[in-house]
Amino acid sequence: MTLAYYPGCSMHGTSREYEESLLAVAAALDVGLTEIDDWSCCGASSAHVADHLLGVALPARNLALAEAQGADRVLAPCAACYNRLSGAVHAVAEEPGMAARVPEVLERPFANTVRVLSIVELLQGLAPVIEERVAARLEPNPLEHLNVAAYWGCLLVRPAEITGFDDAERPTGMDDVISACAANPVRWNMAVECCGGAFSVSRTSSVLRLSRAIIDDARRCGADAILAACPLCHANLDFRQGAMSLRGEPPMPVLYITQLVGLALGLPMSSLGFERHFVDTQPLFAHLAREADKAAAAAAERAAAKAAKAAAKAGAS
Amino acid sequence: MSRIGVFICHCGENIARTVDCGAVADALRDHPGVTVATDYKYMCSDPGQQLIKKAIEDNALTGVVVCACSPHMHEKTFRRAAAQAGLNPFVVEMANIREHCSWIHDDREQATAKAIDTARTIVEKVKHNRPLQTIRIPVTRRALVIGGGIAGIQAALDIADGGHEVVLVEKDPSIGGHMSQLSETFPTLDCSQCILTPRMVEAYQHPRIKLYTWSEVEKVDGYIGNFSVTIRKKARSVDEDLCNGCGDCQAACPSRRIASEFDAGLSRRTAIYTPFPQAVPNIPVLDREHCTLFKGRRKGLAKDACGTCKETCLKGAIDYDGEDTFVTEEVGAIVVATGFQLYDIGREQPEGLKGYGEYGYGDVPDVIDGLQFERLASASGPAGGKMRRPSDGAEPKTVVFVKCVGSRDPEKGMSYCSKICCMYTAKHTMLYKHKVPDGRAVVFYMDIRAAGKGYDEFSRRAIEEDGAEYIRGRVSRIFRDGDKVKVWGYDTLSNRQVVVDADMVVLATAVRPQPGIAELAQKLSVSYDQDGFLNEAHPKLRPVETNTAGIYLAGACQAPRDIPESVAMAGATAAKVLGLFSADELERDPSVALVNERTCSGCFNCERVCPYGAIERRDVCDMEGHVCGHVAYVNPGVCQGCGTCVAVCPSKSVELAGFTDDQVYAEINALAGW
Amino acid sequence: MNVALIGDAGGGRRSVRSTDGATTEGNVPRVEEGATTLIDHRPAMPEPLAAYVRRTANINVARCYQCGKCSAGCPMGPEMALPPHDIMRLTLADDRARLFAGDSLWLCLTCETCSARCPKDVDPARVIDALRELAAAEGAGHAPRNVRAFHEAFLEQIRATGRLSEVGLILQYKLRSGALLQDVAVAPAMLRRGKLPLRPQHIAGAGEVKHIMAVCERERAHSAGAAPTAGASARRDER
Amino acid sequence: MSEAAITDRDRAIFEPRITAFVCNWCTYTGADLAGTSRLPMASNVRIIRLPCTGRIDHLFVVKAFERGADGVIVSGCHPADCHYTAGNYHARRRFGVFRELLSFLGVDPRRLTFSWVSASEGAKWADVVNETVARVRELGPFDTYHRLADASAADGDPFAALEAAAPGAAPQAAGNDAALEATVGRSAR
Repeated sequence: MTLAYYPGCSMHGTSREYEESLLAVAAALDVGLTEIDDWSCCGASSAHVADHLLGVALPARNLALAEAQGADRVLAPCAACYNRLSGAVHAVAEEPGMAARVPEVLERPFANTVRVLSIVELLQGLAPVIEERVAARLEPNPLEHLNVAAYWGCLLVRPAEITGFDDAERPTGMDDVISACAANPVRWNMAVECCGGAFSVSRTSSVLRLSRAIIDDARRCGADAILAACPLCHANLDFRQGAMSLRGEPPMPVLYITQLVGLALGLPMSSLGFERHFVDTQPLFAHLAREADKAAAAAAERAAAKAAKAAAKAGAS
Repeated sequence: MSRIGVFICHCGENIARTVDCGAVADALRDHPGVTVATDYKYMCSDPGQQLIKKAIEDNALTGVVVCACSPHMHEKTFRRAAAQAGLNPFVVEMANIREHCSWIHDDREQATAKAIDTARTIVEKVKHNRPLQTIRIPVTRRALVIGGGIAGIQAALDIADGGHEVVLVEKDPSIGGHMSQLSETFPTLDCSQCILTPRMVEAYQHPRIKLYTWSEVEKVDGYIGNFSVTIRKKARSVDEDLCNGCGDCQAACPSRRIASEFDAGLSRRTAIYTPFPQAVPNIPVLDREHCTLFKGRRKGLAKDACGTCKETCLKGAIDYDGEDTFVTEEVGAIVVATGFQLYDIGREQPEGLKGYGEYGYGDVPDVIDGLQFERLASASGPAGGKMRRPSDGAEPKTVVFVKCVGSRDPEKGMSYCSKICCMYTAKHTMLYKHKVPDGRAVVFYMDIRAAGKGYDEFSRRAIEEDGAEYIRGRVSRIFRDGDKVKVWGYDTLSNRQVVVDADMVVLATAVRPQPGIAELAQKLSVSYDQDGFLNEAHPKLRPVETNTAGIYLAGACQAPRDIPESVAMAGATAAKVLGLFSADELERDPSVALVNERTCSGCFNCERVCPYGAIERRDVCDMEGHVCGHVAYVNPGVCQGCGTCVAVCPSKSVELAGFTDDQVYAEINALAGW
Repeated sequence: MNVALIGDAGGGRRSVRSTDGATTEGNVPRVEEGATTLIDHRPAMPEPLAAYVRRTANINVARCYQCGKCSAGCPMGPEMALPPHDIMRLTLADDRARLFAGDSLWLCLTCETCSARCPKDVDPARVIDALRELAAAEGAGHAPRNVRAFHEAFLEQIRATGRLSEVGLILQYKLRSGALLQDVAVAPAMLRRGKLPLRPQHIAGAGEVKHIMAVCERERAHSAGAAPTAGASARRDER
Repeated sequence: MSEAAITDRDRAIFEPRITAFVCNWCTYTGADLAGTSRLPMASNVRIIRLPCTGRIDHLFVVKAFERGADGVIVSGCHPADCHYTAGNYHARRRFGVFRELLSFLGVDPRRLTFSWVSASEGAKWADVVNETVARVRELGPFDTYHRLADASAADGDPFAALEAAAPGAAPQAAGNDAALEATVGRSAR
């Protein structure tokens, strides 16, 4: 499978590890990604505020490019970009005049034929493959002891007529991926609540309030880590976490969905970019290792006991 | 040769002012086939009618045309008059020269000319009128009532007390319906079962009521006065005659973990069960879906996996091999009282409804709906009437009630108002506060709709006396938060977000028609709206009748209804039925369609377009009496006389009495050269 | 009176023909190439907000029955003087003064929670977007300096390079907002983690993007944030 | 005289004759209401009452034209308001098709008005009447069939007569076949 790939601006900046892990995972799963040549910013959090037409035109340019470069599907791993791109697809398809107006503005032909894929759709589709690979791995999978809270945020599920690949209130796609990785999806409450998104810089106080609530709920529901599929959310939950007064609570690691899959597939840690996180992920992995060892020991004990019993039986007879 | 009398009315000045009635009379007098033509000041007055009668007798008239007001005004009057003079009323027609002429034109010349034309057309029509006889249909004076809730019981009792037999069909093991589940009722807070149970027993013991429980209507044939109804008696596995309702079988039944329908899933029941102690009849039903024995049989086990109930039953009333049986009942009228269900807003939505993921119903055990609360509050309920929440049986100290869940919500639910929720929520807060005086009852509402006798006072009492906290605003999210249930709401009156840490949440979910209502409606050929509620014949003037003559509606199958309304409707249907049964024959207007079987080609276009299903297929036999084809036959009892079948008949084999092609063409031709 | 203003490329004075046939003279901003295709819908009298929203976003605000479900779930609700349902109400009441006075409009995150749960499909998020466009176009909006600064900086970045350089964004933002010291501590940390590529990426299409933004801007400026194309969603046919 | 050739003078003296087929429950009652409300209207319309528009056969309309009506009104209950629940739907469907047929028959479809008038719409009935009368007055008298009859009586060429009179007349065709073709061709358009 080969997809056109729209990185979006933050993939080359604040969320490098997202792209690194994505490329690693894609390679491992034989998904070809061809970066759209000369792609430009989708206008994410600002364009639509200023001007609806601009909010459609900026992402549309990239769709037009993809079209011209012969793509039928484009992967937008950044949730904001995904939302903007498929928003443009929807607007051009549904809104009177748009189909005609947009090519005029772009001064490019645009037939609106490209389908926009979110990272969750992609990985959910690949879940069976992932599951297979994970099962095939010999060494005990430490992820079996990992409880993950799948955090969707806004942009992957709303508005439903634009996203709509999953239930808007209780989406399940990410949980499928988590299970495929042999980790345990946590049932919690903040999966589709907003983290403060675009106010990260301009109104940090709000972001701290909102993201804090998300992290607290994840912890209360027994999550070891939060799973994100959006650079913006990740920044707010990971990078801003330091600024939250967590009352001595241990910090909550925030993983990209691709990083989790990478771990499950046993890809080299170095290729997944955990070192770029602000919340240190080492304690988590240490914890998982310990759990794995414990489990292994217990298993060994059971085996031994069994053997002993068998032996005794043999002796008796 | 027809001898027609034409009578022109001045209607005082109303017609004469603009129409020269004399001129009309003169013009018509010379018209072929007209024997007498005369004008008079008030034709509808007694002397006027006398004048017509006399003319009929003196001139042996074969037809009468009264040029006056609209037929909707006085057609009956003049037809009656003619009948008194021994003339068949259906050869009397009216030419409307008032509403359609004198009142809308001021040019005397034109108006008069038009009046003459109009009179002539009607005269030409009347030449082709045939004497008709009023249709008389025999009436089977027995009624069928579908649904054994309070509406059905009331209707059955009223009809039976009126002296006629009633067949009462209930799909559940017992009659009583939703009312039997309720704790107390608004606005009086009297115990629901205390007022219902006697009625149930009365219906059961009534000599003229034949009760079929655990039964459903399979098929309905016939028409008003002459319905033939097939009833499916679902296999009960318990012999109703032998069983004495001792309950040993239930006590013995090993599979005891089945969610109780009666307790809305809050308690467990056995596989063989009577839904509740006061059930009528007090005869258990074996739920074959959950019964170990039948599970085994479905799996194809060689020997039965269980049989405890049969072993315990001293009367030997248990029968594992009984199948569904069918009985046919002949009735003259049908009352539909199938009632309602609550909108199950869980995540799984069969009919393409969206449900409410944000409210956690189905996932959070302490988020329940109105009927579940009724069971919690009921003395006969799973907690014996003590306030205990489902999850851990603790007494909830803060209960949140959310109104309009699924109602007034075109996006995710129903666009209509479910009507009863405002009142029962007020009732719930009272019941709760009476049981837990130190508890908080918080209500999120959009409007308080308490129109009804003593209703507003009641809901105000909940707030003013019992201290229910009403907050105006919808709820955005409900989710589990430790052992609490978090409720995110908004108070639009004090403009602040309100977050409540509740112990229990009660959702006032929308009232919907019973599942399977559409199938039933099709069997009855009764129409229903986009929400599935059955349609009344006229929203104001015929609220309990349907477009199918002889079928009536009572209670919540027609729209969300509370108990008083349901009972009132039931009474109304009973009145209609008793009216229909007041004579053993039913008189109908004879202007119905009639098929000429000689020319009918059997294409059955008529059958396709007939809105009343009045067209039947009749066999045509050859000399040897073998069926060699089919022709259409119009059932005069069902036909309402719209004439659609006439217009679509390719071989012109259907005629509509009173509006035959001959008559209409005669009218058209009469207009030639005016 | 809904006035249609047919522009010639020259701009300056031109005749304004109203739908009721009356003709007046009016001064309108100079328009550059391509403007002849534009038709100005700016009313002579300020158009009622509800009508504006209906025209540009095809949303009938009168559908709102003030249930407050939007405000109940709004993440920014606690910080807004006017939570979503009030914004719907004031739009219907055409109360520009109160609507544009505070910063509530600008506190909307467009997280769409309100729209997703609105029982009447009024789509508050979209209404707020439309109102922000209008406010910006009329210079009526009092966006808090920070928020405005962020959006401006963001668009500035795209205009400059066609892509968003986050470093550039932060610098731009600091200059505009004056929040010079905000987050200074984190920059080194960011750099250490290789999260701040200092050299902005330059793309061939930069000019093209700049042009797109110019066209849209002109269209908005020229039609009071009410370009006919602006967001009539066919899905939301009036029910 | 082809319709194109109607002079203003003709229109001045011409009083259209309109036959109206109406249903008993909505339009007839609506017309009654127009009367009780004393709404003045053109006196050119003669009403034929039927139980339901569903009862109205196309041939009634054709017959009316044949017998010298210059225009025809067919009016019944609004969709969904039919006293007989569905009759008017069947009527609507049938008359949709029938319009096509009309022009084939050499009748300008504008001579046929199909409308919904409810029992409460007296004023609307008055409008329907006045509008139809005005429209037909514009179109002039409908005498195609008469001349058709005359022509055939005079053993002339009926189709040519039809041709000459029919709306949007195609170039005068000689011979039956050509004319027939022209007629059929027009109906196909």
